Amino acid sequence: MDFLYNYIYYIGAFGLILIGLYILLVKHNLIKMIIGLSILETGVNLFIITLGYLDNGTAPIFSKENLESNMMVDPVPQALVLTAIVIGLAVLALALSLAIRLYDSFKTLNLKKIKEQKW
Amino acid sequence: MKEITYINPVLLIAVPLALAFIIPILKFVWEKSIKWIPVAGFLFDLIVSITLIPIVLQKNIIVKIGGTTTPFSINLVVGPAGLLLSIMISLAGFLVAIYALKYIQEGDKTKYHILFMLLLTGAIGVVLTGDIFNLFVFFEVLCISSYALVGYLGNRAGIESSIKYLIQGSIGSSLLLVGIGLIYGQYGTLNMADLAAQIKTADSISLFVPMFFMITGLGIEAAIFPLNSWLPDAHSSAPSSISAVLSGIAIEVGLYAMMRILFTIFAAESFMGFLLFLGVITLLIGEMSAFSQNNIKRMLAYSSIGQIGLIVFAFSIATASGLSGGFFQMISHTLNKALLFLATGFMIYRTGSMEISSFRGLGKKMPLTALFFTIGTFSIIGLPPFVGFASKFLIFKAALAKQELLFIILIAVIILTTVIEGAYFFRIIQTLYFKESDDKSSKQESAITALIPMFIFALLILILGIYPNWIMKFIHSAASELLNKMSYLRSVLG
Amino acid sequence: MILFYMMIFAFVGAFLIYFAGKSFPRIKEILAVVISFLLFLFVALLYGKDFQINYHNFLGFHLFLRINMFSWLFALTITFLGFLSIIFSLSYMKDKKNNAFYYMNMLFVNIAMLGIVLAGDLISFFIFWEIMSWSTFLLISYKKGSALPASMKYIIMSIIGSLSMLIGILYLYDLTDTTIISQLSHIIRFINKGDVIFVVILFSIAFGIKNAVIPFHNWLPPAHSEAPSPFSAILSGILIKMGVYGFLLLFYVIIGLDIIFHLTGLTIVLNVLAAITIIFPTFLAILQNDAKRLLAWSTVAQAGYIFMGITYGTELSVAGGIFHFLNHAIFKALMFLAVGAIEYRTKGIRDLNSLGGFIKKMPFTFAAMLIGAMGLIGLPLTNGFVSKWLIYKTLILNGSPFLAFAALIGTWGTILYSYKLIHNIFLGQLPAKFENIQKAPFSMKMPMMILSTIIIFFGILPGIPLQFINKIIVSFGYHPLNVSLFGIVSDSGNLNIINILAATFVIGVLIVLFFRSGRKSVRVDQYDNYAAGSFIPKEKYSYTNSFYAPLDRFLNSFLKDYIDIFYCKSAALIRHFCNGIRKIYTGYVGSYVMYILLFLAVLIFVQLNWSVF
Amino acid sequence: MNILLMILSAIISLVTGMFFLGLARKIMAMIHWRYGPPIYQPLIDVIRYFHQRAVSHGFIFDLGIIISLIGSLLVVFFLPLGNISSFSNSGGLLVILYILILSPLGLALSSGESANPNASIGISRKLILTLSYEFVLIIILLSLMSQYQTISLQEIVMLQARKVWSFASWKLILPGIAYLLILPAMLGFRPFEIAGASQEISAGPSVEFGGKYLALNTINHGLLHFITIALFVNLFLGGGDLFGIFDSISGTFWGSFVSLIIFLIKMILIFVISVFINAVFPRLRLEQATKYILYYPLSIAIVGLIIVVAIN
Repeated sequence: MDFLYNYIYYIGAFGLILIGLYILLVKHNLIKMIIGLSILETGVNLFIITLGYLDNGTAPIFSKENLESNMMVDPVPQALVLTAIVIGLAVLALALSLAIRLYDSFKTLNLKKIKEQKW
Repeated sequence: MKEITYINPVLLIAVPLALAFIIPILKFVWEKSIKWIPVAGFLFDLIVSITLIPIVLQKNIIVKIGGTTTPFSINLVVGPAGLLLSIMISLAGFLVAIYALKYIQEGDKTKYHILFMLLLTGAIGVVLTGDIFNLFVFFEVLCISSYALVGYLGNRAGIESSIKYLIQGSIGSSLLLVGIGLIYGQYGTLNMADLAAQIKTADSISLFVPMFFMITGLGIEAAIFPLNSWLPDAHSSAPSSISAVLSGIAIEVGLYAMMRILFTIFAAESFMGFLLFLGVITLLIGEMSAFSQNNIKRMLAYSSIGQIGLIVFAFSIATASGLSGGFFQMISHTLNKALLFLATGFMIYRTGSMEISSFRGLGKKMPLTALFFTIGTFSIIGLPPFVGFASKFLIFKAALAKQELLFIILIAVIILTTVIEGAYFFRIIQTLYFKESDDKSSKQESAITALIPMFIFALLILILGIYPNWIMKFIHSAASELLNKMSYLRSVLG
Repeated sequence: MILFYMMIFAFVGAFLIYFAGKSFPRIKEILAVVISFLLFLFVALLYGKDFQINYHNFLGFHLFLRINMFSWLFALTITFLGFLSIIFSLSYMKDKKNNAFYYMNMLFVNIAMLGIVLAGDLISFFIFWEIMSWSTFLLISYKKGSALPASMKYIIMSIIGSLSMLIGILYLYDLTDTTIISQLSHIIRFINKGDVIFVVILFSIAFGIKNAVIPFHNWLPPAHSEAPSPFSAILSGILIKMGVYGFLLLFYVIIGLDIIFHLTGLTIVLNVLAAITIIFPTFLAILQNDAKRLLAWSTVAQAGYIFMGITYGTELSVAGGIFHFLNHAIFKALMFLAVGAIEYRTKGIRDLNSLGGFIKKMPFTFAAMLIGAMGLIGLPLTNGFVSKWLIYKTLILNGSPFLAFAALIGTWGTILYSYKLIHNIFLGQLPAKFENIQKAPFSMKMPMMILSTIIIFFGILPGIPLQFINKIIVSFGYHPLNVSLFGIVSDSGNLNIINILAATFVIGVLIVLFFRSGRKSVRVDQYDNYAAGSFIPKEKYSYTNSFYAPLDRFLNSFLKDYIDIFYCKSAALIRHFCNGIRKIYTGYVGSYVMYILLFLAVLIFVQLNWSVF
Repeated sequence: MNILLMILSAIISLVTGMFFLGLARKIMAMIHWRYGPPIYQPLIDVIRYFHQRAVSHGFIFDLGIIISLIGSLLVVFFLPLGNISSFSNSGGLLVILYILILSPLGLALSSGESANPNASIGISRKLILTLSYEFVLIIILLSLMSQYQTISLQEIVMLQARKVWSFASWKLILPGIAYLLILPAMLGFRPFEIAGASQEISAGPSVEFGGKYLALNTINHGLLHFITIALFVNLFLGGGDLFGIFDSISGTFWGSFVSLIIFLIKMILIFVISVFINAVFPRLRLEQATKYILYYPLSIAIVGLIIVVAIN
């Protein structure tokens, strides 16, 4: 139980990553794959947040007199994740807009049927 | 110590970035001028980069952003290796931007120019940064703009390739981010020099797992063998000017990032033996796949895979001469492949087809374009007196200097691939010059703005092929910078 | 620096031809002739010089040009034949489009070959070698159509060869730390035997491919037959002899006599290859029906003689090999030019089965071809005789009768195919469609005349070229031959051409007088023939067709170019395999994702389990 | 002196050649139970031909036959006839091998220009046949040259003469047998009368020859008989030497004379045997002849060469 307690966030994060990868690997539908990508990115973000997360930690702002630095949550991962989320959003938007164009051109979103570019 | 004044290298990134976002504003003011913005931006970068050369050859330039002392600030490290690539990027950017003046006729040109500038800005950021998270960010800038540019034409092939590229690329960046996270979790720093100082040698598994994640993530962009499936699609579907940049710059930047991480952060000597094979396999697969292609851009794309394999091989030799060979091969590949794609672009424009067989008799109809194409192919095969010969020569020399049987065998494989390469490239030459076309229409050369960059590329190929010594000093210092972890550390951490 | 300026001049000249040709069509021909003649003059004036200069620094390697007797002889041959074949091209290329390109490449090839023989270090040797390769490729492709696969074959073989040479050069560099030929020859003795053999093998692949030694010969027949004829002359006369030059350079200058012939088995292997290279191509040449292809196979066979000479390693054989190189360059060039003249007048027909009777129409070309063929066979009083005699003699006296057998039987095969060539083109019936064939133009006759004269001249006075060759073999470390103006004196059988000449002359005069004293004969038409009362059909069939039919039937069943078939099969196999390889890019993203994940998983798995890295 | 010897050997060879032609006809007639022509008949024929009108097909038609005759006569100078030899020192056997080429080549050029189908067929056959027996001949000569380590025919003859019997070395027996087996082919006798098959292709290469051309051709023919057999006698039968009986007078004029006589007698013997073979065998087809030569004489000769080389 201790293990689970200590590492629950990591497990969750990697669980999400694996789910995302699984979707990308198995699903044929582009929308589903984009959802998979999104889950994958969420997992990664969660993982990075977890790196700096401290139970009952405070924000890394010296707002009170008696705050020690080891009680604070590491701010860097949060900054990273903010950036990553923005990037993820951009990718997601691009992917979805491409999906629309793809459907216009091919009349399907099943990537198994869209194999003009090969070999 | 006397301070030497120089232009702040931050401008290398800041100026094109700013210009990129000026474009949409400018669109409302003076629409005709927007296509000149990239030209101006990269000309500026090129000039600044070149003026930085003498300074960088003496010592690395460290630029700190965000105040405080080194490990905790975001910094740029302009070493010879980074500067070399940034010169290549701005040169290619400048020339391809000139090319695009006439070449880009359809679609929303504003978007094209913005994305084009972002792509190369991202690339310059990647090679100059000293921080792995910044590396990731710039990488994403590069990747996202290239996803979009691949689909720029909006045709079936472009959209399909773009979405496939996006899926694989996103997985790659996620994996890279996981790797960065794992590293950060262990060492609590993102500065490359600081990381390198803490990681003396890569031995524990806790180091290898992040390393593998990062290699896989970057490997997708660098197009190493099993990770390069996006490349032939993307490079063949993009507009030719973009293909030139993707082939000549993007994958090499990916490779550079990978090598920077391997050499500087992890110092993973033992991993190099594996990369050696991976490089040769990449080379083999790339050239073999290109062999029986009928689509010229696909063929060139596969050939890029092969060239990347050769560069990986050269870097994995992990000696100063091997790295010099690798850098030289990067330069030669940038010049060759950019030239080939640019020439191909107008040839396709002229014939309306990407099939090699439709290029019959183009040697007569577009003599200069065909001539430049021929120079590019000769160089990429490695025939003297072109630059490709010098770079292959250096790689062979470095590999043989190891004096091991393994290297002789690997070189035999490389020779085989060169033969295959020769076979398919010479076939195109024959098609261009020695096959009669059915179409009897008159001579129609490429646009002059396309010929100028091609001419400059061809001239550089020839000049660097005859006088490779001119850049050897620079390349040597780039190689020693990448190879010598300690001096990098000292220069950054002080 | 004169050498360097000469090369620069030549390269600039070549470009000038191309660009001048675009605007002033007439000038390019004059320029080409003048430049090639000036090159010849420069080289001729360099006689007796011996020096080397550093002209460039390439990636830390110092590049040298040097001249000595050895390279002078080769350089002279190159520039001389280059000059003649450019003159020949004047009319051959007259009505072809795009001939500025042709002249430029022609000069490129010549300059590159000049560079090869003048190279003073291996790097510049290699660079010029490659320039030669690609410019040759462009020239072979020039005639389009079936020339394209031929040039592909050429360039692929050539790339293989030159890359293996590059590896050899770099390997040698690692061992000796130098690529300068004059230094290498001193350092090489400190290298162990195994490395030397390895280097020799690597270089031999390159030189063997150029020299068309048997397992590497298959590019030659198609390339020679498809190239424009003046270039075929160059190709056959000197370009493939760059392999010879390379072998000589490697064996005698770089490695040196005292080492190369103590490498166990090496010379035996090379000699046996040479013997095979003499016999099989000779008989394949008999089977050919394309004039140029026949000559091409003959080139392979003659290259075998040269190769035999230079790898056998006695002073006689080396001298014979070098002399035969010179002779072969002359008579084979002559024969290619003669066939070129025929090809020019018949608008590209060179099928032996459809020609015939040209002696009446083109007597000068016939004479040239006859003299060339006599030289090729090696009849006394032509140059080919002396060089072959030297090779045979040393083979017999040094106890290699089987090699001598190969060489001698090769000569008989040579007679068969030479006669077939002459008969099927010039003798026999003249087909009606060639009734109005013109004589060869003067610009074709002149080179042929010069070459024919040289054949006879060297045949009667072999002492003159042999004196130069003597100097070369002395520089290799051999004892000089005892050369007189008319032949060679040695204790185991002399050669004295003057006797033969005098006897021939006297007998000839007597017989002619005798012949003239008989009743005068009447000239008759070609159809005025005796046929035992039966009717001789005209136009129905040409009995030049399948001239050696019984031999063809006999040989065809088992004599094929198996090596070529083997190469073509393996090329097809590789192509098939390559086609299969690219199927891994399936087009489905799921599988691509799988590759990525598999790669990552395998890396982690391997490291976790075995800690490889 | 040398010039005198040359003239002498030319005359001897011409006369002997003519004599051989006559002899062949006479012997054949006798085998056929006829009287046959007188033995000097060929000479008469030559003189007669010489005054007949001839047709010519062109310059090479004339030149070829002259070249052919020059070639034949040149070879004679290189052959030691008994002790007489004029050109022994000018290149040796290798030169002989090469000059031997001249004669058929000249003939081939000449008849090639005649544009007669029969001639073309004849030349083609002759060259192929020559190629096949040349395989054997070269090996035989190589065996000898390897055995004695010289390329000079004169020296070979001298070395053999010092031995008691000409087949002095048992190693040379096999090459000798091989030579005997190809001798009819070299002479153009049946069963190898393939090139000049008179019934089938109207005497092949010489079909268009009339008048003085035929005269020269006949002389040439005689000379070729002479050369072929003289070569054999020189190589295997010790030339003009007979068991060394006349060694005491060697070097003198009489010694030379006796050796010449012995040489000629040996030649006649061999020739007569060849004519007998000619008389009893039918003509082979070209393929059969080639196969025969490449199977039996060639294998014998190769074995002989291997023995020589192995023992040396």
